[in-house]
Amino acid sequence: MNMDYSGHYVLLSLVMFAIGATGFVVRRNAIVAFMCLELMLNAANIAFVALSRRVGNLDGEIVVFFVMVVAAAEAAVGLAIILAMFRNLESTETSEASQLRL
Amino acid sequence: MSVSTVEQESLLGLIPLFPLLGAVLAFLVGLRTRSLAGWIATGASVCSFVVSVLCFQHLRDMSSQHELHRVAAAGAHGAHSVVESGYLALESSLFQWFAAGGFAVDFVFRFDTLTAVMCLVVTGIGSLIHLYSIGYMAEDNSSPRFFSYLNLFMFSMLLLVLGGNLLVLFVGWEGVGLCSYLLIGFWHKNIAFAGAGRKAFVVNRIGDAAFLVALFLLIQHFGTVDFRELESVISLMDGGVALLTVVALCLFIGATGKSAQIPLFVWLPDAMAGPTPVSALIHAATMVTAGVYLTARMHFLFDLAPYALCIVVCIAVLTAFVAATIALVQNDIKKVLAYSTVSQLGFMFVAAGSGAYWVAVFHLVTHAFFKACLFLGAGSVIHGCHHEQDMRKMGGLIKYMPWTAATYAISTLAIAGIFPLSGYFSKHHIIEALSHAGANNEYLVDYIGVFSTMMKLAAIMTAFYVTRSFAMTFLGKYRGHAHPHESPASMVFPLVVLASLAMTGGVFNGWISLQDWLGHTIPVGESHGGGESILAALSHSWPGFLGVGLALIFYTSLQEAPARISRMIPPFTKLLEGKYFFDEIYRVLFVRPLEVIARTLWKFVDQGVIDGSVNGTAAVVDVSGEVVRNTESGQLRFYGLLMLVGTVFLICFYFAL
Amino acid sequence: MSIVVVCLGALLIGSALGVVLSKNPIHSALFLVANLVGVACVFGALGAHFLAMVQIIVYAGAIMVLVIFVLMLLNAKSEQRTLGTYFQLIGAGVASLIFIGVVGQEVLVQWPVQVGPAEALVGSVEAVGQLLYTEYLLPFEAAGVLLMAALVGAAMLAKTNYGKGGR
Amino acid sequence: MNAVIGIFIKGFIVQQVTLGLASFCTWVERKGSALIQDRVGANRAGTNLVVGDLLKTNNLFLKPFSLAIRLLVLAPVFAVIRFLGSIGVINTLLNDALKALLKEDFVPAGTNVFLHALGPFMAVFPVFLAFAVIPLAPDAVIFGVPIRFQVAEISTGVLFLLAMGSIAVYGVVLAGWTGNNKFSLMGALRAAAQMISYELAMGIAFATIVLHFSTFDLYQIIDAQGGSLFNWGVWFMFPTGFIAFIILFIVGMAETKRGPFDLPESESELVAGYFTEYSGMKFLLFWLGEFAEIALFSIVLTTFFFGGWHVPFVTLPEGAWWAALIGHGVFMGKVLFFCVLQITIRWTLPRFRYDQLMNIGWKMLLPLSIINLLAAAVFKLLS
Repeated sequence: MNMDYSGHYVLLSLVMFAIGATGFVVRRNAIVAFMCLELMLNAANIAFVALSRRVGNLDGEIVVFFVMVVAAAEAAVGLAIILAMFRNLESTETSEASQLRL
Repeated sequence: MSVSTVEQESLLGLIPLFPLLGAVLAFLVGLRTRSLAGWIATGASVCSFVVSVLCFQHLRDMSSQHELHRVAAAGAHGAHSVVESGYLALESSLFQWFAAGGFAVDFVFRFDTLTAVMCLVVTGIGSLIHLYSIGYMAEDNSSPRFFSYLNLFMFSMLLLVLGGNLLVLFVGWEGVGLCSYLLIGFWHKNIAFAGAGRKAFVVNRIGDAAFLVALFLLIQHFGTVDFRELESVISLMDGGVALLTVVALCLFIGATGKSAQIPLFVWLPDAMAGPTPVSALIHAATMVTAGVYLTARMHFLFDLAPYALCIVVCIAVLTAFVAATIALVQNDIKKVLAYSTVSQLGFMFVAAGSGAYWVAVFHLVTHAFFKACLFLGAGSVIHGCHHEQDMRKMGGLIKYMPWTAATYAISTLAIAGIFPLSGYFSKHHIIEALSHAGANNEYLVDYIGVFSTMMKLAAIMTAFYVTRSFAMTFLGKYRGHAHPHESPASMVFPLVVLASLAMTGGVFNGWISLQDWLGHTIPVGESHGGGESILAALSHSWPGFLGVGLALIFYTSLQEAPARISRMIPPFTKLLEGKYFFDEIYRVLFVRPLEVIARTLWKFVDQGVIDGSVNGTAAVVDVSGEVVRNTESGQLRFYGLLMLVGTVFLICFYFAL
Repeated sequence: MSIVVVCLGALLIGSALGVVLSKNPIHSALFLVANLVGVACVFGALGAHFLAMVQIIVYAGAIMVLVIFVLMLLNAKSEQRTLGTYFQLIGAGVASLIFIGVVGQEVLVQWPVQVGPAEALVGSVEAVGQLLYTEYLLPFEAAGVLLMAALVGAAMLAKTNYGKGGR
Repeated sequence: MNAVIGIFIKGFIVQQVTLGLASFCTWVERKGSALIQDRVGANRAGTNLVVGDLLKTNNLFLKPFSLAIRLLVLAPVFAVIRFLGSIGVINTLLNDALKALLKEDFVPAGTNVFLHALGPFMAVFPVFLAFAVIPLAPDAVIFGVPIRFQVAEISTGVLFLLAMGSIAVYGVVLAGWTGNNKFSLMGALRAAAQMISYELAMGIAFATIVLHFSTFDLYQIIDAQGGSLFNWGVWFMFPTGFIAFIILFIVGMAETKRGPFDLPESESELVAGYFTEYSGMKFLLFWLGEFAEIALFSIVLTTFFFGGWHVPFVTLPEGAWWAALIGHGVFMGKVLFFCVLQITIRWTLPRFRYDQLMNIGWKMLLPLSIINLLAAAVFKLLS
């Protein structure tokens, strides 16, 4: 019960990160890309917490906390941008928004 | 025992400031009311003159104090002990101009006795010529521009003479060059006139280049450009004559450019394209004497380079002689005066080269009076004859413009060197100085005889051609078709003033001793002025009488004689009329090759190599941009892929290490 | 390996794949919610209870609700072709596999030695709060400013007449 | 292993309590609304047989029973049934459930069946899960075993409540989206916006309470309120505790999407809002979830502000089983009071407009709760 599984969790986070990254590259929908981004962030968070366990201090958890803050800010702004993009382009496909303007 | 006294005087800055303000104001106000421009410019000039006089008075006071001191000292040391006159100056250091390492240059004005003379001449004659110009330029639509340039010239010239170091002087030097260019080409719509301006500028640049070389050499070897410091450093120097000679020669080349000596004199006759007041102010009275001033200013350097002095004298004598011969056959009234100026500048350099710098300055002053008067007189004639400059279409004008004729006659006598008039004193001193020159210059000893003869011939020719021009213009019958008239009072007044100055300029050698005055600044040797009897003086002015007499005979009674004489010696005539073919020789020797070189550089180096490399760079950037821009597709997913691949690559790289 | 690790691993990887592979964005979002809850469970299993709660409140409760809200608002349709070009798929896949391989191997080989006692570390609210308000006070405040900026920015962006002079 | 079994037992008990509370709320909803609206309300289910009928009848079903049995056994039973039926209990507990179970489970065309079923599940699941951290009675020792009447003894109970509250949105959202219907979607959008908006004030009110008690543990929070009436949370650092109570009370009604805040299911605009396309048992689950939520909020209010199981001025002996029973009774009594209060308000007040709803959430409750938190912090600092 008290086994240390942090190594496994780090490997898990690696796989999750890879899936998220691939998804970001592959998917066309901006919102899905955004969600893949969240996947990557969470993978990183898992690694942080696991390593924090392993190393034996709380700094990793603090970083996770800040990552969440940033993710929240990113969600607010990102979704607003996607909304604006949809209003102007009638689409949420990233390939449509290739002009750096709306 | 030398006592140098330098006082601070804040008024100095005002002297060049007034013309600068005047230049700006004249132009701006002139845009609105054209007629005001001249008066503003004249006012600025007069203000400058007044301030100069105030400073001069200050210096006078210092001088008399000094004199008392000197007399007391002399008394203390016994009656015959020679006490050198100490250096006197007013100084005003405006700001530190720049400092690079240990080399710092202040923007400093210094008003010593030499500068005082130059200042008074520049501002005084400048003011008169400004006044004259109001009348002369009344009909010209762009007269505000003219007056603006004229005031700018005054500013530059004052900078030149007031500058306490070579760099400030150089700024003024270039400034007057620029103004000269602007004013020669004042009627720039005439291509020939604009070309004359360009020629003056380019020829001057050759001299300026040499000047710059001298400047750099001085900075490199002495680390200063201040005249006082240079003087003290150089006077303490052992040996180094070669260096000093090189520097002196470079400075002299600069001076030949500015002061129109052989070989760089060719621009001055062409410079007559400018308005006549410009010729009077710039190309007779002031700017062209800058070279003489520079030589006098750097006397401590020339004194230590006798070989350079020898060359100066050679060139000067040659110039004086050659220019005088050319002037004999010129028919354009201004060209006569232009060559006369070149010749007279040669006279000045002869004096300077002989070590008699004060004589050079003396002749500079008297020449400024009578040559300005002559030019203005010529201008008056041209003005009265509706812009006719050919003397063959004049004659008998004494009836129409008596004032002009009278002042022209006085100046003619003055330049001819007839005794009571100013020209005699300076010219006599020059010839005398030349004869004594061999005493302290070993290189000159052998040539003194030849040079003296040539100078006397030149003096005779001077009297001859000036009188010729007077006779052709004012005597005989009127040969033109215009309706000549006397000029307005604003033009006549300066003529009268200048004529009287030309008449009485000799007093500077009398009760006001220019020699003693300048002695505070430059070595003058033993003072022996005023020792001549009137008869001796009259006999010493024989070249003048001879030249005047011959000319009067040839051009009033024996009118066919000149033509006949010239037909008798056709090659000589041709040579003179072709002005020794200087321009043609230069064209073949310098201008053509330079044009070829320039064309080659333009076609092959500039267009081929430089433009090619620039365009090639652009083309490379263009092509690579075209290739790389494909990655900038705006596709988020592609960017993401690049980031991912890059990150993975970095990680692999990191772990592989 | 404990059952918990296996279950959580399966949940996380499965739901992550679900996010990427679902044709319908809403399904992706729901898979992501499952994934985030799974992450919260991982946090809990690792003893970071506070983070687990915050994870659910912030991610599942706020961010993902927003995402789904937006998805419903935009009425996003299923994609015709989910997986982009083969070039990107292959590139990303290969890069990801290399990433997993290289880093995973490093993790297994050079697993860091335990420095402190893991048992002493309880991710209690007090401990985290203590750190946040002392050592990490400045970043904490900065995070507040960041959130404020995001709030204003999002409000600005979401205004209907954005870019037309505003109201 | 014992621990796991214990948890299962505890979970089962809590489940029953939850369902009981939800059923009670349902009954109050039906009968109370009738009372308020001056109707009779549900009274048909049950029996109309009186004692005389029992004696007379030759009913097929009654035939086997002798008269004595009829008099001694059936009559009281029927009397009870008759009474319960007349007050609507049978109707609520039996008939409705039976009807829902037997009704056709309708799934709209073109939707994901799994997600459609997941909606009601997600509506109920977080609420039921939240009960896991509620301590329902004081600790007691039964058969020598110390027992805490709390399924999950975690130290971050308050946060857990908050987390479950935030997850509860998904049920609504899924339901609205899988309804494949404009009205459902509108209802879901409204619900999501409303719940997110009010969650902010709720979180900050929670923070105020945590500030008061300096713990996230719900048991300790209740424990701290024993003894005097003035130890109750409402009085803590007056008036911050009271203001927090008011805020939480309003937020509770908004979060349950009831009362004057029932915009997401407003029948006059959106048919039935997000659960328009549900019927049968799935519909009942929404119904159940809603009432469980009411109960949960009542519990939260009681726990935070009204001393939980504490009777004012009476100190129950620690560890006695009967004390736990009494405590639980007191707790439930308080909870029922708030349930009835909420339902009364729901049937009394008219519905807000949507902008009013948003204004209350963002412009009143949120600033008020923030100021309240600040004030509480200042008080805490000063004391």
